[in-house]
Amino acid sequence: MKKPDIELYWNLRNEMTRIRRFEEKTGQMYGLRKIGGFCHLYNGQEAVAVGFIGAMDHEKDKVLTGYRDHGHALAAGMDPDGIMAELFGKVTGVSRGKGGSMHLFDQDKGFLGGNGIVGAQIPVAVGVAFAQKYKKTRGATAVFFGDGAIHQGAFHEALNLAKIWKLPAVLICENNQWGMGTSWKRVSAVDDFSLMASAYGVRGEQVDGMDVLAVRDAALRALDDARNGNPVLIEARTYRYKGHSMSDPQKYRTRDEVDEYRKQDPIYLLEEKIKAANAWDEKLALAQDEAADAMAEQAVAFAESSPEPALHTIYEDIYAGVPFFMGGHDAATGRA
Amino acid sequence: MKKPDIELYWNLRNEMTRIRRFEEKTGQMYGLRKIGGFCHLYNGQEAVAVGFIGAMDHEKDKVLTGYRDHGHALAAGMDPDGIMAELFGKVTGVSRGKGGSMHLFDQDKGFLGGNGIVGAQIPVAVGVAFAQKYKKTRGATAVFFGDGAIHQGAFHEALNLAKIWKLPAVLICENNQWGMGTSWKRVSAVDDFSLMASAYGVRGEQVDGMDVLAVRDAALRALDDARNGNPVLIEARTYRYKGHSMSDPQKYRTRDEVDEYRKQDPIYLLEEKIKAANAWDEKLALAQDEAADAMAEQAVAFAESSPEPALHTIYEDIYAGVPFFMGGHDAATGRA
Amino acid sequence: MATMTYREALNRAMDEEMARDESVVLMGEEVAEYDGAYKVSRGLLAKYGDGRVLDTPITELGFTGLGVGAAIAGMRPIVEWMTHNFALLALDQVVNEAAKLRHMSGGRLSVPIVFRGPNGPAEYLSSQHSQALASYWVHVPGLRVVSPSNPADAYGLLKSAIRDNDPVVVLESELLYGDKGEVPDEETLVPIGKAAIARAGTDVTIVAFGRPVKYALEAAAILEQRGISAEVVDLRSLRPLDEDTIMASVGKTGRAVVVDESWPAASVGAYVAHRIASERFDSLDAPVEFVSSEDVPMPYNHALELAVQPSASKIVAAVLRALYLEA
Amino acid sequence: MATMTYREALNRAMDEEMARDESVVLMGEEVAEYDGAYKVSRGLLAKYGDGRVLDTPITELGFTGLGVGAAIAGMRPIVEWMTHNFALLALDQVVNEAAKLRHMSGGRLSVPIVFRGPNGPAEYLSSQHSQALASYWVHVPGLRVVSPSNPADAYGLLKSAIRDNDPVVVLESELLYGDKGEVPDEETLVPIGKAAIARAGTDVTIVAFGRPVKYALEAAAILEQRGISAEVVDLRSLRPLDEDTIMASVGKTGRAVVVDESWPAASVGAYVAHRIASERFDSLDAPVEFVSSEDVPMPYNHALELAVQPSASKIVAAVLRALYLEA
Ligand SMILES: Cc1ncc(C[n+]2csc(CCOP(=O)(O)OP(=O)(O)O)c2C)c(N)n1
Ligand SMILES: Cc1ncc(C[n+]2csc(CCOP(=O)(O)OP(=O)(O)O)c2C)c(N)n1
Ligand SMILES: [Mg+2]
Ligand SMILES: [Mg+2]
Repeated sequence: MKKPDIELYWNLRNEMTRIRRFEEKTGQMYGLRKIGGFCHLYNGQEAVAVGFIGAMDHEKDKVLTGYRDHGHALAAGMDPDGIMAELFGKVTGVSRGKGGSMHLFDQDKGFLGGNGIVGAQIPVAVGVAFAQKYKKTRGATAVFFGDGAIHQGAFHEALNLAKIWKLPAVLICENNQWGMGTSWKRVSAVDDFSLMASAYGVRGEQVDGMDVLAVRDAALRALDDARNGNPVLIEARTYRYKGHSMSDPQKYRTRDEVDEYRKQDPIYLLEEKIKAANAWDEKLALAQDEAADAMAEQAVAFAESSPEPALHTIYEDIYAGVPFFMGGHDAATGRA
Repeated sequence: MKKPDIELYWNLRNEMTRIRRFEEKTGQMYGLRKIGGFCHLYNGQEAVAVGFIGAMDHEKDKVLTGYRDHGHALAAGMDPDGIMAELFGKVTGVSRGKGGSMHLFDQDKGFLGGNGIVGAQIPVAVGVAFAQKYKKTRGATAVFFGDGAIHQGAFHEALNLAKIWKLPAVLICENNQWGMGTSWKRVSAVDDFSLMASAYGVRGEQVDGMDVLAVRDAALRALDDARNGNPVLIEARTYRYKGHSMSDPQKYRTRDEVDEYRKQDPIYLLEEKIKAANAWDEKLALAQDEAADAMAEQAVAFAESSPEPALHTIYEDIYAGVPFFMGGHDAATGRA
Repeated sequence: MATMTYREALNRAMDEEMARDESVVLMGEEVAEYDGAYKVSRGLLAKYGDGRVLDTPITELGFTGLGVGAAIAGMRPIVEWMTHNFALLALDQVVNEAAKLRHMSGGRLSVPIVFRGPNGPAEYLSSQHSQALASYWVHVPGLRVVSPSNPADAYGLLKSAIRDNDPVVVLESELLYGDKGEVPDEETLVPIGKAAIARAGTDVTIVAFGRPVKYALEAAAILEQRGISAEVVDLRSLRPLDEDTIMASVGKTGRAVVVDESWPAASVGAYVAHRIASERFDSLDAPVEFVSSEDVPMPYNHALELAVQPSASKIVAAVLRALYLEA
Repeated sequence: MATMTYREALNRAMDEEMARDESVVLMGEEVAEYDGAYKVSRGLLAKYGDGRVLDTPITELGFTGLGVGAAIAGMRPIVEWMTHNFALLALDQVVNEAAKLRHMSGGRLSVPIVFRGPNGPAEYLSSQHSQALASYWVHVPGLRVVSPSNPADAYGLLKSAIRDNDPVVVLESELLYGDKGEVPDEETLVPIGKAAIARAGTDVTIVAFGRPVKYALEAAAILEQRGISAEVVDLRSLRPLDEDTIMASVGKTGRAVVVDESWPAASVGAYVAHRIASERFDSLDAPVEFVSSEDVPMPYNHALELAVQPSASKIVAAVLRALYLEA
């Protein structure tokens, strides 16, 4: 066993804590109706985004995911203010209030969204990897999707393409065990998704998605393979604490099941490791927690104080250059 | 080794010969412009349809396939006259001249088409199997598709559904080694399609698609599994002698490659087996050939002498009962 | 007459038809154990069991195709799409299989299947989840398409759809599911292909379908204050279209406003407007007005998303234009 | 001016743009080693190599999505669909990704991609292979759609499409690929969004796009024999639509016939007819006539499939109706 890199551990703890606290604040704001629509929280799964994305090279690597995207966006280094403002629908949001919770983007951070159609991000991500290979950037692309998404044809078509064209793509199935109210076991033919890699002659690996260090190691291996033209499929076994979206009554599972998984909480597990290495520092932990809370508070303050987008912006961001539209209607009157 | 069933061998030879001669006649008729459009001949692949469909129970089993469907239709017992008339676009055709070569149907024979969208027949077939299970018919459904079709998302989604719902479906990939002008090797991540079964926890089997007896054995095993709720994926390795469709100049392969496969011709291979069993009967063989030719001639005569569909039939066969259409146009004048 | 929600009315239709006909099954994402993403299938699993109410994996193309296969093999499946937005993944199976199998087989096959789910905008969902996709289905011969605007029609049209021997696409609306209305106690089938006069009037005809019918009725109430009598035609069925009812109304009023929450180009609304302009050329007193969605993807921000959609006030403005009156 | 086929014109456009810009790549089924199912990409593999001209597996959804991803990552992919019929499988990636990524990202992403391939009927192909699907693309904000009717436009519009910073859908036609016409020797870009007057006239305006423009011109020639002067407007671009050119022509002639080889309901043609009827209400001398495909799936039999489609004689008949003349 190699010597634990304590500084790394603390960094990972910090990243996970930031996401956890951001999501808790997001939940509160949803309760206050500052945020509307579908809002999918990442609590419980932090080790996957932090472990994987933290192992990436943000100068050249790219990340795509589904609608449960706050965690990945933060892990990629996106500005929490811009994210929260987006959730509030403000014009200062990362997507100018057009996208909302499911559609966060920041190409400067290599974060290419934020997709609402289950599985659709997988071929898109493989296309990003295509461009990386074509342009010889040496970058790789990681695409995250759920246990529900793996059944989509898009997964199958994209993984085959990634393999035959030797694209630098890593497909990470975050098996949080539920696709909305459906247990993954009821809709899956296999009980280990990494097995599905063999249908495409790619390497498959299952990893404990509650263990941020394990995810990080798997990520480093997979990114290395991918950069050498060998795409990889990873199943990260994890769990979501909250409902599917904010409106989910969660009748399909028991409190006990959730509690069972909370015992393997990724932040807690990492803290135990730090303690086992005799490197626990209560003050540092507190400082991280407080900074994370302050970050979330500040994001809300920014979002609150930001202006709404002007009505005419509905005609913007549709085409490059000057907006045009078929009939030239006026939004207020419907008049041409 | 079990004792050869000589009568069966002769029956299989007869079935394969009928298809071969029918397709040769079809090719001639295409050359004479009696048939138009896309017309995909089955020459070389006869052992797959005959071996598999011949092992089915036509009282309760069902067959679906793609656009290369003449062989399967004949193997299912469809009337050659009605098929040829369909290729001629006559109203006496099995689909009243509406469907043509790619869309043969005869539900009385359990033959549910004839599909032009690559891979689309797979979920449809799994749905037919669903109905069989639901109605407890004890029937099974076989669906044929190509090496090109297996990459389609439809395959992936359908096989997963078949498995989790324990449907009586057998998926047969006829790997004739070319998807139009594309060698299967260039677009496939694995070199044995039956391996893909493992991604769905179903049994996969590769079979020599030039050996009608091997196909038949595999079919009996697979149908048995299917009837017990265990879907099966079969790869039948075969070869097509003719171009992809009638308009294919076939620059992508050499004469030599085709000749190499002709040495393993399924009819020839079976004849060798009959001979090895000392059961060759030259007269019987000749009689079969002549009957097959007569069948094809008769089909052409029927098609030739059949009437064209009347113009007003364009408004028929769209909805059950009385035809209706949105604007009530008159085909001749475009007038409402 | 019982009062029930649009959601309950759909549920009752499925319940009655499943009780009546063993060949009716329901499949889709979350329809069984979760009782439906929008609770339209509530209680059906408990009543009919998991052989007839089936949770599918998230594979729109696959399970839609599976439904088509079951239909040609003698069943009457109801396929629920969690929303029509996701049905774009299944379009091929609807357009190339369901709509064409009868035709390609020269009439040999029947495809008695219902595709249903919410269509059109809900709230705060941005562009991928807020599309009104009626045009994609109405364009295609071989399909029937209905769009109930109230609980009674939701009940009666869905029952007709399930009994129909052709594929029927049902356009529901998330924002209508909670709406209440009277539904006959006795079993009632609303025929596919017949529009309804939702409100009688004499000065102008407002043609709408689905959720915008509500706005049309609101607009008519506002217009009444100004002494303008608007007739509201609720299309109910988009394919076939009940041109007789539309033309009779416009023939009487001489003015028409068509409302469609879809984008304007290549839309159902524009088609209806064209048909009216063409058939009533000689008697129209003003151009047919068309109130559609703005020609933009739906934004997330609530004020923006409302501005994009048809509304009672946009309809009122259009009626005033049709009457050459000041706003 | 060189004379070349429509196919060669498309090929030249791709060749020039690939030579000029390294970020342009071509992918699709059979585009490389087979030189294209319809030989539109002939020679490009030999010239640009298999890194830039790529044969895909038969996975329309997958490779279309891959193209979208490459586009947001800075490339300019050309995705060839063997025909638009098969693109129904890829619709989600076009409608929900390509058309919306700029919007959902608040303008951060660009999606410079071209989707192209033959659309509309060929011959003897039955229902699944003979669909004119313009409506599906034209309906959607975020896309641009062009429909060249001749070699010069095929060349100039495809070049513009490749350079455009938004997703552009190009509707070609198998039955036009062999047509010859003059194409400028020097590099020429036909702007997206501008219609052309394909033939000037004074008595009636025929509006068409794609292959039916040929029938419109044939009809105009026949009508000339009868002393009727028809103006033919070739839309070229369907989104955006050049309403100025359409309205100017109809303003002058007072009569319009719209031709569209798609099914009538929720079609581009019906939308254009509606716009004309609405904008030229005061000056139209007759209802706008609409010649579309019959509202039926395409049959295989050749006589039937011809009867289903627009033709010069159907257009002539429609013009005569618009002029209140006997046939
Ligand atoms: C194509 C499509 N079908 C259905 C939906 C509705 N939907 C949104 S999330 C979801 C469940 C996805 O589960 P999973 O992939 O496990 O991801 P998780 O939510 O657990 O992160 C469904 C069915 C959708 N957005 N897109
Ligand atoms: C969805 C779709 N994409 C493309 C085509 C055009 N096409 C017809 S057959 C074919 C090749 C199929 O090859 P394979 O599956 O190996 O079957 P085979 O022709 O060899 O029997 C293609 C690309 C189609 N019909 N449908
Ligand atoms: Mg999940
Ligand atoms: Mg093949």
